[in-house]
Amino acid sequence: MWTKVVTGFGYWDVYSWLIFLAIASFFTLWLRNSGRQDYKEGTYQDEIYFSGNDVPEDGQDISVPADSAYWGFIKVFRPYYDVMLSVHNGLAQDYLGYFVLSIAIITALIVLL
Amino acid sequence: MNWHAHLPALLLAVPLLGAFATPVFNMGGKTLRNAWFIVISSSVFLIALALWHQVSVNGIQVYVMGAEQFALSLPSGMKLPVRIILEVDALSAFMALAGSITSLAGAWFSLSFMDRFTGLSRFVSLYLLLTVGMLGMMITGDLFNFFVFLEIASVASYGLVAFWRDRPQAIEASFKYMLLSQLAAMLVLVAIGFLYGRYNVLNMAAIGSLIHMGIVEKVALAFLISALALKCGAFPMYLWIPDAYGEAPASVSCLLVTVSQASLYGLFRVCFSIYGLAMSNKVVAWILIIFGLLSMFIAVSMAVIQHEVKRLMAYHAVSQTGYMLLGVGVGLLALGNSQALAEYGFTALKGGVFHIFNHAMYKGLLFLTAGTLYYMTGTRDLNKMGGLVRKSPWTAFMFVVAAAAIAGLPPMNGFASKLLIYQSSFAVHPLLTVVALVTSILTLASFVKVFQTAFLGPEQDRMADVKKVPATMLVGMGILTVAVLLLTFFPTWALSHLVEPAAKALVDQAGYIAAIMGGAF
Amino acid sequence: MTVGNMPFLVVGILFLMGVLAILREKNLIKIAIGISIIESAVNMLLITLGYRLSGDIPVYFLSGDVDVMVMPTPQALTLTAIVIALATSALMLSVIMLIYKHYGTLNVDELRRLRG
Amino acid sequence: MRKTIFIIAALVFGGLMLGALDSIHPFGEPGNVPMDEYFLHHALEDRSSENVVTSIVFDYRGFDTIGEAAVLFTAVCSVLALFREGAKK
Repeated sequence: MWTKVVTGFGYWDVYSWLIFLAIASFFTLWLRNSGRQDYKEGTYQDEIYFSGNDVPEDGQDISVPADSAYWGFIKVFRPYYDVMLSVHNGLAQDYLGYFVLSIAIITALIVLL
Repeated sequence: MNWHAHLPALLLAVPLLGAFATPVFNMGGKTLRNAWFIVISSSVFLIALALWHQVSVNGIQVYVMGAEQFALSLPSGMKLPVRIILEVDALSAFMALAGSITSLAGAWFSLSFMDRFTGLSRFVSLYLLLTVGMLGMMITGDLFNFFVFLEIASVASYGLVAFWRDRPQAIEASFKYMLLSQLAAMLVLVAIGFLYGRYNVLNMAAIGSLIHMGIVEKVALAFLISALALKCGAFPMYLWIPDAYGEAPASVSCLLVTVSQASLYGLFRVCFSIYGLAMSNKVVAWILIIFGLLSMFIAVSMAVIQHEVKRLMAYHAVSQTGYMLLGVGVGLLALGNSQALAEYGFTALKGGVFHIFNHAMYKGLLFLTAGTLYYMTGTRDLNKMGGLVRKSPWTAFMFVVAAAAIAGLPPMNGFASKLLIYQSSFAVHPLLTVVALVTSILTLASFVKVFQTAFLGPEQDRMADVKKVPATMLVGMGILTVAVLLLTFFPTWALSHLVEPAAKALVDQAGYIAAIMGGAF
Repeated sequence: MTVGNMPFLVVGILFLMGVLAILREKNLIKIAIGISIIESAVNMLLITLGYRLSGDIPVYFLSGDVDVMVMPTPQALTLTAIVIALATSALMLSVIMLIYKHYGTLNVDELRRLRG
Repeated sequence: MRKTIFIIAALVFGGLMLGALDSIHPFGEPGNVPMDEYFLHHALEDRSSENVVTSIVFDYRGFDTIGEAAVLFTAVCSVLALFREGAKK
């Protein structure tokens, strides 16, 4: 009763989610533990497989930078982002202009309707 | 003498004293100044807690500044209040509680975070003044006084955004913020002048009891809405927010989130308590809903492509403000129609108000973790980070908690408030819910990106000698993490004790007015 | 001769002039002057709101025998608003000085390091 | 193009504002003003001040004056913080 959220259309309970998370983590740990028994730490089994190439010393060379994340998403929505970047163009007077424009629109809507 | 009655005045007097006395304590050296900072911030938190308790037990608290009796709102022979009155209802107390928690967390965080910079006496003064301005906006009952506190908060935040004055970007952000914010403040003052010219009172409750719509009132309403929407960040006017939040020191960004919510509170006060039922058509409600949807979606889509961590989070601050505007807009749509209010309007209001508290906690926490990343690596660029979970597992844990909460993953508190907003806005139009859900997905996407690039990944050589995270910074983040987790595990308690009284206070215009006007109304 | 509502309209036009100044001028100092014009317009609005025809100064020993005094509240509000405007102008000019130091220019269009 | 839209918006905004300003009340005839009449009639006996504005600034609305002082203090602090001494960083 301390954890139930009633929305007026139904309800939702924190405990059920916590129980679900507990079961899920139990299964995850069980699966992890039932892995291969012949694994030994500190042998060749620890080495990273990097498509047969030499693994770079520095982790920086094999990590994906933030700019590359969601490359496809941004590529698809390029036209949308072109418009948006032209709005966020860093000109202080444009920012003021958008403010004045929205004041004018809000005032006109409220007064005329 | 009952000291409980003086809590509203103490809530403003203590941080004001703290700010004015900081230069004196600064002479005693660093330790004394830090102790003073923490003592004042903690006392503000305790006073806000006591005030919230007092309000939830005894109802609306009224404090008349300078009268013979501090509860005498109407002088003898007068039907209207003449003095400045602090009026604390459940919503004000709720907001003040949220504000004081973030202020305390930011204060703890600042102790080591700001340690390597000069001018810290000024920093502490400005930080406390920002707190004063925020709390004053939340508890004042007088329109001109609201403007004065708005200006205190604005001027303090101009100084704090430009605090790292050797970075050109910080100065630029401060200037842009100042330009927009001054125009907005002057619009607020013009609107106050209009209402004063019509009714010859400055008290919010008194104006609420007298108001009837004409062209002057409509224009004043439009000016107040657009100016306060600029200060809290709604779509075409939020453009200063990524600059200012991104360039301010992290603990200041954490507090600035709540300061902009004080403007949001002012917006709600204007719409519900001053205009309320007098505003018969639904234009304002739809304006709030459409602002909410636009700022929600556009800000989050801009956040996905950012690579500077604090700028990304600042865009999310705008996007989450959209949820509050949506929730409260739907509530405003149902105002005056008791069936619609019972069916979905009140749920939407509860969602919007609960989201304010949740947002203050988890967004503050996210800004503090971003500050920790900056402290450790000396950069804010996500392209230059990686593998930091090995260096500071606690920061990573708190980041995950906050990111799960902001993305609305069940069972976090963000999900509880978003669920209330989804279900009630669905009753108005399914499209509103669709936009809100898409926004939630994009929020999760961008935080997965931050977590993956900053914390995960192989160990990197350039991250070998990062700074250790000091204990006081962990304490600052820990306060907000505990708040997020408490709200997560006891949502029913939070809804029935914190949120529901606040949402009821919002729709109870008659109660707000009667607390000041008494029988005269 | 009657003035009608001219004082109110003059205030409105002054406000509009300030808004146009901050939208059109490129020099940062001129933009700061535009903000100052807006602030003056608002102060004048408050003062004109408080005027009553043939009203006298709201100080008893200076006002003579007239019944009508002008309204005192707007004057008090204006005193506060002037000090606030002064404080923000001072801060804005200081920030402009720092901008000149960092960017070497007073052109508002060159403040574009933060975008996107 | 963009500039033109902004100027037109500013003119629309100014026009609406002028319309509202025109209908507040006729200039010089504010009608019934209970709060200001209260100040004018009670300032002398309540506050022993010949100057009504003084009694408002420092008594009836004295809290605004504290706020005003705080704004001034804030601005001074900000300017001192911006022009503080100290090494680059």
